[in-house]
Formats: sequence, C-alpha cells, structure tokens
Amino acid sequence: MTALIETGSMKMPDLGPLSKRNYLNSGYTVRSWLLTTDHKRIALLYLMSITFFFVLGGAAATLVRLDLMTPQADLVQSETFNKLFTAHGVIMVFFFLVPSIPAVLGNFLVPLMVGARDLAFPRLNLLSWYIYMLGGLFTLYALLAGGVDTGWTFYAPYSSTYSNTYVMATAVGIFITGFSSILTGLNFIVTIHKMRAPGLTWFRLPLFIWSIYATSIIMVLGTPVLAITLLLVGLERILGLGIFDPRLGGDPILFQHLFWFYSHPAVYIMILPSMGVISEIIPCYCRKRPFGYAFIGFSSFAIAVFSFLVWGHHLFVSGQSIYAGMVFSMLSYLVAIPSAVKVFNWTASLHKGSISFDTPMLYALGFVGLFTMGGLTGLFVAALAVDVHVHDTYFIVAHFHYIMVGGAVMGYLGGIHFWWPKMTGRLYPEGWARLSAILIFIGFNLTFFPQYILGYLGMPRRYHIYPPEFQVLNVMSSAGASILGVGYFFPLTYLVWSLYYGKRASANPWRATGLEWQTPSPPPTENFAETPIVLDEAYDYKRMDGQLAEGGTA
Amino acid sequence: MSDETQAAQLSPLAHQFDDLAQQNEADDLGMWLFLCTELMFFGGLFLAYTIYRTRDEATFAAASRELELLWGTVNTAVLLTSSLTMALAVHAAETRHRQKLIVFLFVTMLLGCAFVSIKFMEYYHKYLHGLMPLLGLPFKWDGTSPGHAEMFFDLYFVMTGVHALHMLIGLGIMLVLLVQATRGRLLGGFSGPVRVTGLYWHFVDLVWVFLFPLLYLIGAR
Amino acid sequence: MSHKRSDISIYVTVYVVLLVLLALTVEAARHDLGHWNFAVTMAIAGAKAVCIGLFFMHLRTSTPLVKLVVTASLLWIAILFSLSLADYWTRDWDSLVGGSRDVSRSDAAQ
Amino acid sequence: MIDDGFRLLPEQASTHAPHVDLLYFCLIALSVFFTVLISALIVYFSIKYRRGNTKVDRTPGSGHSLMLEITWMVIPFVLSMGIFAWGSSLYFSGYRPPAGAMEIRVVAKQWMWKFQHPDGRREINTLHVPMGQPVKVTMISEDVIHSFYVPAFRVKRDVLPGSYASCWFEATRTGEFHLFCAEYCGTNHSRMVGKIVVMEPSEYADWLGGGTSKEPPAVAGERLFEELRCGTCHRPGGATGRCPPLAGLFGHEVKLTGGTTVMADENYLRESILRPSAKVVAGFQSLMPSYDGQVDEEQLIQLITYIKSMAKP
Repeated sequence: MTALIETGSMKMPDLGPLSKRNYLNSGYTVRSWLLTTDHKRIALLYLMSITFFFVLGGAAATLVRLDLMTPQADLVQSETFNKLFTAHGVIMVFFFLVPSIPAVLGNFLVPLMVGARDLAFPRLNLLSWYIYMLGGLFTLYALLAGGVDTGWTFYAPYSSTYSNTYVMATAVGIFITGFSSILTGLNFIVTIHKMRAPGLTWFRLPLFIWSIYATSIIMVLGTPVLAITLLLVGLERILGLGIFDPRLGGDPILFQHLFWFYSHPAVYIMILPSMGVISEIIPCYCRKRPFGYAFIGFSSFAIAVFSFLVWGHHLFVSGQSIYAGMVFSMLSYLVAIPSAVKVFNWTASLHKGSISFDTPMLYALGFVGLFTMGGLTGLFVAALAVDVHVHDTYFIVAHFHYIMVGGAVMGYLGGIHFWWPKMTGRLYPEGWARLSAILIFIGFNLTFFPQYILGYLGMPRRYHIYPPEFQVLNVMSSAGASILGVGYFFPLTYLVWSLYYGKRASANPWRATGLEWQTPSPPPTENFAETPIVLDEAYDYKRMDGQLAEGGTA
Repeated sequence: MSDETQAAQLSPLAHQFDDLAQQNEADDLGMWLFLCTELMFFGGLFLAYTIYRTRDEATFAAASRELELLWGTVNTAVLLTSSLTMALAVHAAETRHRQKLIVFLFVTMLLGCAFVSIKFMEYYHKYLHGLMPLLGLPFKWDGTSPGHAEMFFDLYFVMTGVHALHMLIGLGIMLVLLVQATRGRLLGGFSGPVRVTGLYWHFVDLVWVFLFPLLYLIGAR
Repeated sequence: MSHKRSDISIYVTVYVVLLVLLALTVEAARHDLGHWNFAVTMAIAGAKAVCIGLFFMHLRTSTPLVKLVVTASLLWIAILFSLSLADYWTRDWDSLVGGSRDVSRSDAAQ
Repeated sequence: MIDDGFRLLPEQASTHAPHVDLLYFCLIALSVFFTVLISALIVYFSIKYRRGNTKVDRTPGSGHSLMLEITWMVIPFVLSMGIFAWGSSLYFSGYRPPAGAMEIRVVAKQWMWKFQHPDGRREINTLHVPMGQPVKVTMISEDVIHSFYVPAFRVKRDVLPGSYASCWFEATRTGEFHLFCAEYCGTNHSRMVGKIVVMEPSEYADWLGGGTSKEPPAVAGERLFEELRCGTCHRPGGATGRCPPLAGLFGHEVKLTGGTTVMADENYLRESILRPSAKVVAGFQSLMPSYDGQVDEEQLIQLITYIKSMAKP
C-alpha cells in the first residue's frame, strides 16, 4: 500500500490499479445494485428514485400553475385541482425534499468525509431505501387509484372524517417513508460519532457533516411524532376513534400541534443540509477557509434545537390561545439569529477570497440571496398581526417556496454539480450548467415573487378559482414557472449526457480539501485504500494552493 | 472477496468497523437513538392523554375504574418478570451460556405471550361490556359525560394497542434470536443482537410502567 | 463490552424492588388521597422507570454519549408537552373566544 | 362593487388595517435594507476578489471575529424582539372586541357562510354591516375547519367545529369587500366566498327594516327554552337548589366541583348544554341530561343568546 493519505500534505495518493476498479464497475447485475450495502450505490438508488418523484411532483405543479392562468376553472375540475396540489405537496415534501440531500449526498459523502469504509449500519441503510420505496409505492397507488385531496397537511377533521379520497393509502405511505427518514438519521448520527478517522476531531469536520448531524437530530426526534399523528388519523378513519374529531369530543387543534411539531422542523430537514452544501462550495470557489467556522457549525445545532420550539406559529389564527401564540411568536424570532449568523458568515467568507464563478458557486450565491429573502419574509409571518392577514395566503406559499425551492433545491443542485465528478467520474458541461443555474434563479424569482404580492392582496392558497383582479400576478407567476421548468429540464438532460460523453474527472477536479477528494473518482468500494489520518484543520486552501502551484491545476 | 466473506462469517466484526468495541458502542448508540424515536412516538399519545384527562379528570377517573385492576396488576408483574428474564438472557449470551440463553429467551417469550393474551382477554371483556367505542360498536355508559368516557376508552385502546403491537414485534424478533441461539450463535462477541433486543424489550416494559398507572390507577377505588 | 456485566444478584434485587413498588402503587390506589393519588402513582412509576433504565438497561454504566441521548429525548418530550400545554392551559384565560366581560355588560344593558 | 383593478396592496377598509400595513411597510423596509446589504456585499466582493484580479490584497485575516459575530447576532435579535412586541400588541387588539360591539352569529358549513344579525335577520354568503360600528363575529362550523377572512379588514380567524371562535372589525369605508374561506375545506373550498357589504349606519338600519319577518335570536332562544322545558329547573323561583341560577351568569367566573373555576363564556354554556356533567358547578349535583343531538348549531346559538340576555334579577 502507498503512504498514508494526509489531509495536511494533500498529496494525491498513487492511484495505480485502484482507479480501474471502483464502486460503479464492481458489479453490473441488477442484483449487485438491489442488494448492495455500499453507501455510494444506495446513494445512487436514492438519486434515481427522488429524481423520479421530483419529476412527478413537478408535473403536478405544472398543471396547477397552468390552471391558475385564468380565474375560472377551465383546465380541470376543482376536485382534480385539489388532488393535484395535494400530490405536489405530498410528493415534493415527503418524497423529494426530505430525502433529497441527506439520502443522496449525505449517504454518498458522510462516510467519505469522515474517512470511514461505510456507514455504521450498511444493511439498515439499504433497508431505509426499500422502506422509502415501499412508502412511495403506497403513495403512488393512492395517486393512481384516484388521488387524495386533503392537502399535504392532512388537517383533521377533513382528513379523518370528511374526505372521500385515498387518505389511508397516502397516510400509510408517508408513515412508512418516515421510518426511512428515521433510520437514515440514526445511521448518520452513529456514523458521525463512532466512525470518524483518527485525528478527525469535531472541529476538523467539514461543515456539511455538522449540518447533516443537525438534520439527523431532527429526523430522529421529529419524525416519530408525525408517525403517531398519521396513525391516529388512520385509526379515526378505520376504527372511528375520536381523538381529533370534535363530534366525538376530540380537538382538531391537537392534530395541528402534533402535525407541526414534526412538520415545522421538517423545513429545517430540507434547508440545513443545503446550508451544509453551501458551506462546502463557498470555501472551494473562494480558495479560503470559511469565515467563522465554529459559528456556522454551531448555528446548525441552534437551528435544529430552535426548530422544535416554534411550531405554534402555524396556529396563530387556528384557535390556539393567544398567549401561546405570543410565546411561539417570540420563540420563532430566535431562529432568525442562527440564520443571520450563517448568511453573514458566508458573505464574509467572500472577503479576500479568490472567487471563481463555476456552476456550484453560482448556485451557492443564488442560495444565499434567495435564502435571505425567504428568511426575511419569515419575519413577516412570525409577526402575529401580519400573520393573521397573510396566513393561508399566497404570501405563505411564496415564503416557504423561497426556503424550500430557492433554498433547499438550489443547494441540492449546487451539491449535485459539485460532487458529480466524484459520484460518476465524469465532468458536467460547464456552459450548459451555468446557463441553467442562471435560468433557474431568474425563473424562480419570476414564479414566486409575484406570489408575495398576491398573498398580501389576500388571495388564499389552495384556491382553484379566484377573483379576476388576481389574474395578472397569477399569469406572471405561471410564466416564471415555465422558465423554471426549462431550467430544471437542462440539468436532467446534460447530467445524463455527461455519464456517457462527459470528460473524465480526476480525483480532485476542483482542487478542494476534504477527505472525499483524496480518493479516486469514482471512489473504490472500500472508499480508501488505507484509513486516512487527519492532521489538519478543514478547508486549508492556502496550503492546498501552495502545494498545487508547482504541479499546476488539475 | 471470498476471503472477506469467510472472515465475516468467522469474526463477529462487520467490515466497516475497526474493532469490536467500536461496533458494540455503535450498536448500543443506534438502539438508544431508535428508542428515542419510540419515546417521541408514544409521547404524542401521552400528550393527547394528558390534554383530555386534564379536561375532565372526574370522568377519566370513573372510566378508569371500569378497567380490571387485577388483570392490569398481573400483567404488570408478568412484564416486569419478563424484563428480568430478558436481562438474564443478555447476561447468558455475553457469558457464553448457550443453554441458559435459550431457556431465558424462551421464558421471556412465554411471558410476553401471556401478557398479550391477558391484554386481548381484557379487550374481549370490554367488548362484552359495551366499553369498546370502536368500529361503530355501541358504547354503554351510565355515568356522566359519556363523550369524555368514550375518549378515555379511545385512548385506552390506542395506547395499549400500540403497546401490544410493540410487544408482538419484540416477540417476532425474539423468535429469530431463539432460532439462532439453538444453532449456537449469539454468544460472546456475537451477542450484540441479544443485547440490543434486550434494550428494546425493557423499553416496551418502561412504556407499560407508565401506561398502567395512567389507565388503571387514576381513579381511587 | 462498554459496560461492566451486572451481577445476576443485582438483577434479582432490582426485580424484587420493582414488585414491591408495584404492590405499593396498587395499594395506594385503594385509598382516596385526592390529588395526591395521581402524584404518588406517577412518582412510583418514575421510580420504576429509573430502576429499569439504570440496571436492566445498564444506563448506570453506559457511555456519556448514551446518557446524553437519553437526556436529550427526555428534554424533547418536555418541549412537546410544555409548549402544547402552554396552549391548552391558557385557552380559557382569554375570554375573547366566548366574548369579553365588556360585551356581556353591554348585552345585559340591552 | 368590489374594486377589481390591478393593485399592489389590498384596500384598507377597517380601523385595524392601517396598523397592520404600517408594520408591514416597516418589515418591507427592513427586508429591503438587509437584502440590498447582502447583495451589495456579494456583488462587491465578487468583483473585487474575482479570480482574475491579481492586484488585490488577499493577505488572510484571522478568519473569524468575535466582535462581528456578536454584532450580527445582537442586531437581528434586538430588531426581531421589537417586531415581536409590535406584532403582538396588534394581535391582541385585533382579536379583542371593544365594548359594545354588535354581534353577528356565523355558522359555516361546506361550502357556505350563514349569518344572523342581532335582530334575527339571516343572510347567506353576504354580510351587511354598518360603517363605523365595531362588529364582533362569533363563529362555529357544522363540519370541517373553515376560516373567516376579509383581506380588506386584515382579519382572519379559523372557524372550528365544536367550539366558538370570534374576531371583530370596524369598517371605515362603505363598499363591497371579499370574504374568503382561507382554510382548505374540501372540493369547493375556492367557491366558499362571499362579500361583506359595508353601509352607512342609516342605510344599514333601513336595510334591516326592509327584511322579511324575523325573530331575534334571543326571542327564538326563549321559545326554545320553553319547548325544551329547560325552565323546569332553570327558572328563578323554580326548583331551587337543583341547579345554579342562569340569570347574570354570563361573563362571570363559576366555581366548579373540584375547586377549579371557569369563565362562563359561550363555549362553557355550549358545553354545559351538550355535556352537562363535564363541568359541574360547586354545590350542585350532575342531574341535567345531555341535549347533544337534540339541538343544532343555530338553536344552540339562540339558547346561548337567550341565556346571555338574562339580566340579574
């Protein structure tokens, strides 16, 4: 075996025959994929499945936006419209956003970044994917059999008593998928605690690991509450229990408490990993250590913890006590602090950097801008009196899309591009990628900015037909959505194209620090020829660039 | 490759770990994290219980008196005993006593089955007495606030039902362990699965430790 | 093994203690102690839980990390309960739902 | 007519609306400030420190600064606490009806709004209210959760099944305004819309006068009270000692068996009619039968209005 791989010295290991044998070509049979316990292969299984769900959820969104071009109901019936936005929400939240970065990039990168051979529980990891797929099948069945029309929030008593659609199948699907989320989070926590390479202390970890760890905490502690909530809704439908049914003495607001105890932190399941991705990309394309490493790291924890204290801000007009409303409003503002810390630190990281604008960096900068806007409008909806007006309007729709699409999806795409050479051993076409990053940024803003105005004007969400004065803004939004759609279509195409025709990637095409870049692209099944030993801080770009100056760039 | 597979069969150490201590700690931590999620899962039910009980304590107390204290107590004793035998089974596995491991696992399963049987017998009695407000069955309640009493029984059935389901899952896992134990596995360094199952079983016991007073004992008799 | 093997005698002792606690709690339920019934019965349940956790589940000798996990989950349960109950226990405070006293006075005047 | 021209802000048609808008504008100013700040910094750094620019000083600093971190933690914290206090005080005043508010009863169901005026006049999906008069709406749903939303008034409140919810507004402009159901309630959710017609008080009086025969809810409640034979027990001078007096009960604290007290509000009265034994007044026994299923939501409202109208003897 070759000499030790040290992060400090940044010597490329002698790849030798290893580069020929990697995790992708270690087996070609279907069996070798479906029964794999290799975290990298499982990550690719997830990548394919969530892309499928993303396209499906996107199709539903397209139909919704098309229908909203006119104030009347002329494309579909109201019943169908309701099923479409429910399908969009359920698929995008539970089957795309929640698993997106953790299950794809997290699965692929966590063991590589901590210098381990695999996750702590590889078989459990494979099981997670099967559980996810099983849940997905239930939900797909519900959609194909006739759909479900409760909205992704499943508010009782509509979902538990009044809806005649496939609520049970969908709830079962989400219930099952929740366990996939739990097991993935559990696997990450144990891996990060127990499997770090020698010398890799907490403060030498990449910030991506910090944020995945924080995400996992939410997954483990939040998801089970959603599970019990959906179980109770299911039992109300099957057994006629009355926990949430006011006719039987139950309280429908209890459903909302339990539902949002998970579903508010779930927003942070989506955004935290994206923040982690951004914290990797920015240092690489600025060639310097991020400003305030420890503050970015700890703010991830702060967000994870605070996220559990604020769920009641979804209940300001619901009949929750106004005193509880005030408590939740105040706690909600706490989240602003770690979020601001992150944004300011990322911005400060640019200072005195050597900035280049490759695709991942474009996504990262776009993320910072959009997240700032999404976060700032969070101040509006946490302010009690303003929320009373904008609650359940398009203002909310715009706000959470800025976080979940402008934030989470931008981060996801940035990360996919950044680590694409590592995952596939191929480079994506830079020109196309930059073009689509810019298209997505423009399309996104055109789609969702008008919705802020629409919301403050008072257009309620989930409205199929609407007063004619709202049409102009709706048309603007739909027009933007078409640009956004094109922007999403490009990466889907050229990334597949690059698998066959892309340039071969070297082990470290971006000259990035981090253990994952010190093994060949694509990595061998066992990740590292020898367990790496870490002697230095993360993001030591100064040293990296100093060493590479003589050998030229990769 | 074949060398690795063989080694994997001979050694209790999975390939991703460096040593057995790391593996054991990872197993324990993993199980404890899973128990965390279980706690949150039951937490939702306990919260619902707390809210509805504080709304009408008197009716909840009255409804609680309808439960059979004798069988509840017996079941608690049964479950506590099974926790003891489970702890002994783990001990036997770690100290490489195959015979003891089999016996204690078997006894634990017997006790678990006894618990579930008694539980279902109680359900049947509730059904006979018209205290099973499920599936549209008639609910007979002579006392005050039938609505709130019904809520008590709703919660009773959900909470004990979900608990019983956890028991059944535990019994299923133990069946697998028992089969493996008869083949001479799960001893010494291989005892991880027994230890982890033990943690799960004790947790199920813990939940019952709270369910029992909340359901059976809140109405002074 | 990260923890020391507890002696069998400890297990049996703990078991006996658990049965005694069970007897105590059932006995307590036979007397009407007013609000104390609930407090006593929950205190005994807590004691039982501590016994099971410390000895059967080896928390006594667990790594600090496992202890942290347990503490964290209890903390999260506390969050779930305290903030939810913050709503339920203050709903009656505001008379806005049913109409404030001011309104009732004006009604009475009519 | 509802004004359907293109606009960026909804009409301000209630006393509450300008207050909410002021907070909204301040928040916009704050957001614009921070968005511009961040964007300007990003653009400035991006240009100054672009890869090709070799003439710039890149001597690395310490890479962290406690002072800066504290600054950008404290400033957002202080600002957000200010917004919190402002938003909360408005929230309080927005949900607390002033004394002497006119009371409108609302029953929502899939997918319509039913209104009843204090004099008994009923309307569906259209609500006429006088300008310059505080109006309190007390609402209940017959099925799922709905939400009463009038954008021009900046007022919204979920309408729950099983318990009363209320909000209030005082219109400042005459005209017609949208009423939306804001909480998703099923197939025709987006058709559960109506309008609020704000009139000059004199016009409103005329409009009320022009209605068909009607019975004020308190009168209807009194009739129902007789029909259901509530008076057998609940009558001053009736079987004393069997039940607590109803007269002057509303809006006062009631001592319950068990030592707790409860405010005798509308939800309490509703519960006591439907589930009498849930909260038994101290010193009395639980003798009253449940009227669950015998009276519908509108009749309940009438009974409660009647009980409210009973002044202390």
